[in-house]
Amino acid sequence: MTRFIFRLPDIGEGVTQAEIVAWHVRVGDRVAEDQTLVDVMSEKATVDMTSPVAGVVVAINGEAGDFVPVGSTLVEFEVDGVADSSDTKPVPAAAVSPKPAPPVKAPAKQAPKKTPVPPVMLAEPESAIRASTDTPLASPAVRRRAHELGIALQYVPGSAAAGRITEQDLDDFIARGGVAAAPPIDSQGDRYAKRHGVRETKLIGLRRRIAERMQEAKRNIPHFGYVEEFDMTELEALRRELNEDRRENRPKLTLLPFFMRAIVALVPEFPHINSRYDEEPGVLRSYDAVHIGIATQSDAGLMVPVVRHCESLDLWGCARELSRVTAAARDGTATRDELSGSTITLTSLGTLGGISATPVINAPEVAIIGPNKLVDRPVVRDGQIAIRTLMNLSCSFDHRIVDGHDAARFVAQLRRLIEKPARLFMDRP
Amino acid sequence: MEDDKLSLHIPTPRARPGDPVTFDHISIPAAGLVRRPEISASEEQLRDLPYDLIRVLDPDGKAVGPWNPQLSADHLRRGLRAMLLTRIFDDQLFRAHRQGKTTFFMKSAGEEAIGASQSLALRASDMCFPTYRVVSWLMARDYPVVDLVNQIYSNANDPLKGRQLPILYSARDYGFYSLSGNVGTRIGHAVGWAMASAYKRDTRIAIGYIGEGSTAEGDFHEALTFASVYRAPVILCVTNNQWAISSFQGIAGGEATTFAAKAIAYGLPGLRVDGNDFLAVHAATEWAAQRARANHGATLIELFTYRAAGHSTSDDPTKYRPTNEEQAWPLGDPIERLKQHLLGIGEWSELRHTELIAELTEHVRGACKEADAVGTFGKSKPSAREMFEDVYKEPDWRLIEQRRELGV
Amino acid sequence: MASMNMVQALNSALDLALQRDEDTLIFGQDVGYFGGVFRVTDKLQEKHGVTRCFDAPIAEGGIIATAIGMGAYGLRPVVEIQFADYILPAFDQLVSEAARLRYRSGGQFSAPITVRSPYGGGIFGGQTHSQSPEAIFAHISGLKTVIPSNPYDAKGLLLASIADDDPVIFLEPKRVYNGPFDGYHDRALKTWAEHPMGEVPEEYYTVPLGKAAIVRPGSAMTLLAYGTMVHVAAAAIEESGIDAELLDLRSIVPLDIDTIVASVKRTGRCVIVHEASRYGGFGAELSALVQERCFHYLRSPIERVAGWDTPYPYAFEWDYFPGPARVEAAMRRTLEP
Amino acid sequence: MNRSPMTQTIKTKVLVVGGGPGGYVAAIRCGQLGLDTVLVEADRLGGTCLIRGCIPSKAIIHAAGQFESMARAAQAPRFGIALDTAPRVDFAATTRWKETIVDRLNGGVRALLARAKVRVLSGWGTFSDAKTCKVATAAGEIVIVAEHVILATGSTPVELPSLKFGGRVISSTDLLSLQALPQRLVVVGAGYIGLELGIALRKLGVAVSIVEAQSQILPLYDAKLVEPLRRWLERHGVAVYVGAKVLGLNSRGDAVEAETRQGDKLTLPADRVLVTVGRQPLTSGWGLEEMAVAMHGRFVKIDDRCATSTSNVWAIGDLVGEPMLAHKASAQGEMVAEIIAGKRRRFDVRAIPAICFTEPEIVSVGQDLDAAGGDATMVGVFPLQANGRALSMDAGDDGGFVRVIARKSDHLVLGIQAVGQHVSELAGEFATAIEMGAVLEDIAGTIHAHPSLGEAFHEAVLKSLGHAIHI
Repeated sequence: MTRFIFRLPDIGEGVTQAEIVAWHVRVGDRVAEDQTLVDVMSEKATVDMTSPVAGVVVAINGEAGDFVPVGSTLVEFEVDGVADSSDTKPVPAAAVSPKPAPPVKAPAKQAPKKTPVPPVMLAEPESAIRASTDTPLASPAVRRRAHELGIALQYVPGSAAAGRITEQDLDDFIARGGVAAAPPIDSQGDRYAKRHGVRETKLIGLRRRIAERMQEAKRNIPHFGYVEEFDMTELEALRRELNEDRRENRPKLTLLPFFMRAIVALVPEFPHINSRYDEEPGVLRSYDAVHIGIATQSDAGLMVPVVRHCESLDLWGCARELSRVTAAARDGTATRDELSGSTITLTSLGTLGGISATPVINAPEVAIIGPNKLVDRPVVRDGQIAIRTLMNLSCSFDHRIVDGHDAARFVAQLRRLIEKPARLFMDRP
Repeated sequence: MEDDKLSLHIPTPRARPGDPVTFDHISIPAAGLVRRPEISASEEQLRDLPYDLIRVLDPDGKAVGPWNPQLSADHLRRGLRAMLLTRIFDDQLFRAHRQGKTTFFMKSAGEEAIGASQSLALRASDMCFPTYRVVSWLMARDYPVVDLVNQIYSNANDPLKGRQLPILYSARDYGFYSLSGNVGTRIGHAVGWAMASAYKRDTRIAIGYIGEGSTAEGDFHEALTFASVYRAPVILCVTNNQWAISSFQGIAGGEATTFAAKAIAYGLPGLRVDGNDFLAVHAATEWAAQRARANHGATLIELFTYRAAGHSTSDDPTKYRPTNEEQAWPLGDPIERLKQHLLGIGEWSELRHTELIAELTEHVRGACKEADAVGTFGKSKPSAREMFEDVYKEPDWRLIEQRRELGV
Repeated sequence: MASMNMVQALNSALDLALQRDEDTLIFGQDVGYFGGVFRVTDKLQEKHGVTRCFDAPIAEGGIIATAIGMGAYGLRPVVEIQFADYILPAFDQLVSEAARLRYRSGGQFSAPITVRSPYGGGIFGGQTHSQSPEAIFAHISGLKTVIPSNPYDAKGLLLASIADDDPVIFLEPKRVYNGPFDGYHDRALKTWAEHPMGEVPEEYYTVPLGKAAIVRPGSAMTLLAYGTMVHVAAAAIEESGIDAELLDLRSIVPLDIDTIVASVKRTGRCVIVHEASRYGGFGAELSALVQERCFHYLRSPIERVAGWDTPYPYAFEWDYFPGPARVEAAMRRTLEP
Repeated sequence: MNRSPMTQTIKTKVLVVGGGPGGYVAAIRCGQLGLDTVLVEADRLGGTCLIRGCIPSKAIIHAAGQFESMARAAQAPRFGIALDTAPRVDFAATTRWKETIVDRLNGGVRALLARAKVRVLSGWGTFSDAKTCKVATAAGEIVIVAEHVILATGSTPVELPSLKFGGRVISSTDLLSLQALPQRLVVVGAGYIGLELGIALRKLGVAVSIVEAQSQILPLYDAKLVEPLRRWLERHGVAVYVGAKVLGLNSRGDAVEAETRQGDKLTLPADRVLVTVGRQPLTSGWGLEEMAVAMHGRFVKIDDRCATSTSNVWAIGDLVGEPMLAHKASAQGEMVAEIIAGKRRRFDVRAIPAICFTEPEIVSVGQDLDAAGGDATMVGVFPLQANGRALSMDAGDDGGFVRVIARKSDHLVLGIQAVGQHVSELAGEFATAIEMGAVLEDIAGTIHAHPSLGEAFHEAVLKSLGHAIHI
């Protein structure tokens, strides 16, 4: 005599459970094959369950009105001879709750959680330290361990003869977080020993695009550099004051918004500077709108997000847009058109500043304006020595479009506005 | 109702669960009254037939009237056997679903006479384009029952290699075209097949089936157009079993006219036949077949019957019609009526009937045991490589790559 | 708030839609007295009247054609196609008429219809009860295609679709009608009662079309999924221990491209999961969009996990249905150096 | 594929097909790792190597060597030892002795598999899909359904269309079970198998001649390495015809006809014709075409983990490509077992040693002169005649030597070869040196026992560094 378990079969179309309507057998009854055992009702239909085997009922699961999940035991039989149970789904016998019950909370058996395999070492290989052609030398044991840890030996410096990688080399590599060390100092601590490491880094992605654009600009545009000293004392005072009592939704003012407003003010007088030069057809497009590119350093490299229509933004508007586009550039959410279409570019290294620079024009524009760092220095003002806040402005112009005299006049006008910021807020500066 | 305001008519059946059952709105003429025209009669002369109801067996089971096909007792007994085998098979496999041996099954309870009689009325080489309640066609042609069960279990010996839903058989050598779950889409294939036969100056004809609900599909009307235009040698049958899952035949246009009458619009003869009368169905089919073979083109036959059970294992008819409606169907049970006729002409006996039932029950149970041994659903299935075969004649690189990715 | 499965949530949405707007009506095969083969229109005819929710002939082309006619008149019909596999006879009406009516009539006519249909596999439906035709509709300009993965979204998205003035194909993953399904078919079946998205407000609310949901924030990679695959992907992430971000697209037209691009730019890796067969599936469009907009941020090829390119094979359901194991394998492939 | 209900079906984690050195090692390692494993082998456990290849041929070669030294002692005393009568050989008894060794090892393999709880099925397996294999066993048909399949069906001798096997024309398998020595043997194909067996039979007194299509015997080795062997053949009257194309048997069927490159015809009378022109992977007759596995020419295509194109179907040994060596198959088998058990492994070896048990023996590991002879390398050669141990074994006079090749830039050892009696046992040290990535200074810095043949390797290295002691 063997035991046969009859489970509530999957009666189709994703039905998860059924309610027992009426039993037609009791424990101890001998039933013939195909004899009706029980009526069950799902949301769809009332269905009579018939016995798949001939045998004696030894156990029944659930009374009328109970909800029984699909796959759980319904009836257990003692059958003569071998009969494998009708398990179509090896599902644990679910708890049966008395009537009337909301849909049965089948015990979400916590699947034995696979211990998460230690994520493969995501050592972002900075660079291979040997030519890709010659395979790294290591003993079978070292090679096996490295492979298990997902480390490509190509990036592991070998200290032994012929660059062979020892167990220690591998341990050091892992200890350093899977990053190739600075050129390995010779073991005797001799700082002047010759160093052999060569690191190859393929220019890809954003790095490659920056390289191409810079090369194109340098090759095609005859740069004319012009540096002028600006007295920023008055402007700095105004900036500090505006920042102190600014409304809380307004961003902190830096120098650049003032330059943006100054450029907007001068564009009508110098339209050819706010333009883009299309080389093939030899056409200069001058724009009424002033879209100022802001050179921004992101971890992937230099990006130039654009504040569009600066003519339509007041000082605070320029400041707000400036911080928005530069942040978007840094965290990679800047859209395609937020990164293109500038008519003139502002580039500032902020506090790093330097005393002067030769900025590369953001082709196909024709001018780039580069404020350097502020520094307090003694100067002669009206015959007296005075401590003033001074700043150099390094600009580059495309000499095909902007003559030297033009450039000098533009920078002089710029200086007049920046040194007397009040003029910035008048209609006709 | 404001007189000038419009209103939307939504057809509803005479009786819903809990209502008393009545079919007196259906006019049932006595057997033998409908005339049997010449097979070459032109369609204009036949325009009364679509509204009539051809019946041969009278209430006592006597064969009366001009449509009596004068069939031999052996032929009738083969029909009875096929119908009984179908019903016993249906009940056995319906229970198998309740025991988890398959996920889906459909009975043809009440409609066994249609497939059985038409299968025996036509030739072995004719091709039938069935719906999913015409399995009696195969039973009448002694298709191996074990292969039906293997297909229902989708086990390792499933002739359709586990790819098709249970009961959606295909058996070309038995003149049984491949079934699928879409409804109405294959009646056009029957017309096409018949046109091909005519094109090749062959002698084989086709018979296509469609449920009354599915006559709403565009496919049905397009098929009738082609059958009429090209005088295709095809018999188009509407099995009007009153129900399309929970929608009664009124939702398919049955309130306004009969389904046979649709033939008139296409210049085709339309016969309306008592679908539970083995002899009437046989006679009408013979008439249509002779007409087709004589190049007089297609005939539309409405087989007026009743779907005695639910739509499928996932349907409970008591949710949308009175529980005892099937008992009240005025045209009775096809098996009982043929049995009574055979008893009447002394060619049958109650003892032989019970013996036949026992023999067929054992035959079906044996086939199920044999299929159980190979394996029921989920316990045995063909190799998963079958999933990637017969998508095209030769598998392309996508299928090869994906079969390799799955690793079978 | 009430605990509802997806069928109840959809029923609640339809009930509210009928209640709020007399120009809304429902028809389709078996949806009237019987309440629909999946019970979605249960008791609506009884509550709102026979002309507000009634049965239709088995003529999918006719159902959509008459719905368009009603829409042109000014009604807002919500029709049901009993299984997405049976929508194809209505394809001409949906593409040549519903999708193009506003465009070709200079805005004079429009078809604000909603076409609801249970779709997807996992229930041994075989070739004609398991298919996922969303890619075909995504390709048609003029149609919107919306796919909820849980009861809360199902109600909100359906009400938004009904309110939307354009024709919307609303595909309901029938495998998760009664409970979330994560692909582990041999484990005990779960119900929505124990799932946060099974808590559904009883009052009217909408979930906007074209807005993806971040089901699980993460950094290592981005998984894009919709319908049942949201739960399969979630299980794969849980199983793999990889800190992946999972987006439930919720609608594929209109598509929330901004959320997708921002996520992939941050994680640098992308795995797309859908039930439909792979070749020309909607995953191909997603892959093209991500490649075009995030190429410089991608650190490995985009992976697609989908059904095999075969008709839906009945008995091989679990060999065909993309489960957590195949999703995890694809996730691992994107991590290989 | 209709299955009669009586067929028994077994579900297993791993199914290994082929019980040769690749298959049985994989199965044992799977067992050790706790994987439920079934091994199917139609013939005897041990495969070609153990039953009809490496082992039996080494036994016959050993016996031949004994016979030859006794025969020479009977001719003239050697180291004071003389024999009155010449030795006689009953080759049937020799092959019976060889069989005892084969049976012992075959029993050993069976015991190892049992200890590793591997279920061994003897019978021919045929696949109906990538994971289902029907095995025709004595007890009836058994169907195995596996999660992982390891294919290790090995290889079979290549048959020349012009010299079909049968009757007089024999393969290496047939030769090893001959009941009597032939008078005259013609060997077609001067690869290592043809030469090993040809030389053994020559030592046993058989008249041997060799026909080779290429221009040199042992074409895979550089000429200097083969020179001592060539001289032995010459001295022992073995006729060697290189660059000669075999046409077939003559009309009477008792001689081999061939044609030299210059066009003149050869007729070589032969009681037996040993055809050893190479081996081919066994890829037909067991349902490989039902498994959707991608091929690479005549071999099964694999990646560096021995994974085929079909998920969880692995292939190892002769089936997957050259070199067709038992120890390569075993290494692959062990690795695949560990991968299936979840470890990260790949077949990343620098050196697979190869040994010819010819007279004298040849060992080669890594690159030889053909591969690495250029000016970027440095070479050191030490003749065995200057090695005490060799002389003490009367093994110094056949022109044998040990040679090391290293990279000039960093002295990395690229290749090591040796030719001479008993050098085969040096294969281990040579392989270790190359696998560990040794440089010349590593070998130079290792004390080699005296007296031993290994010292010759040490001295060869010193020679390459320019300061050998003993030459």
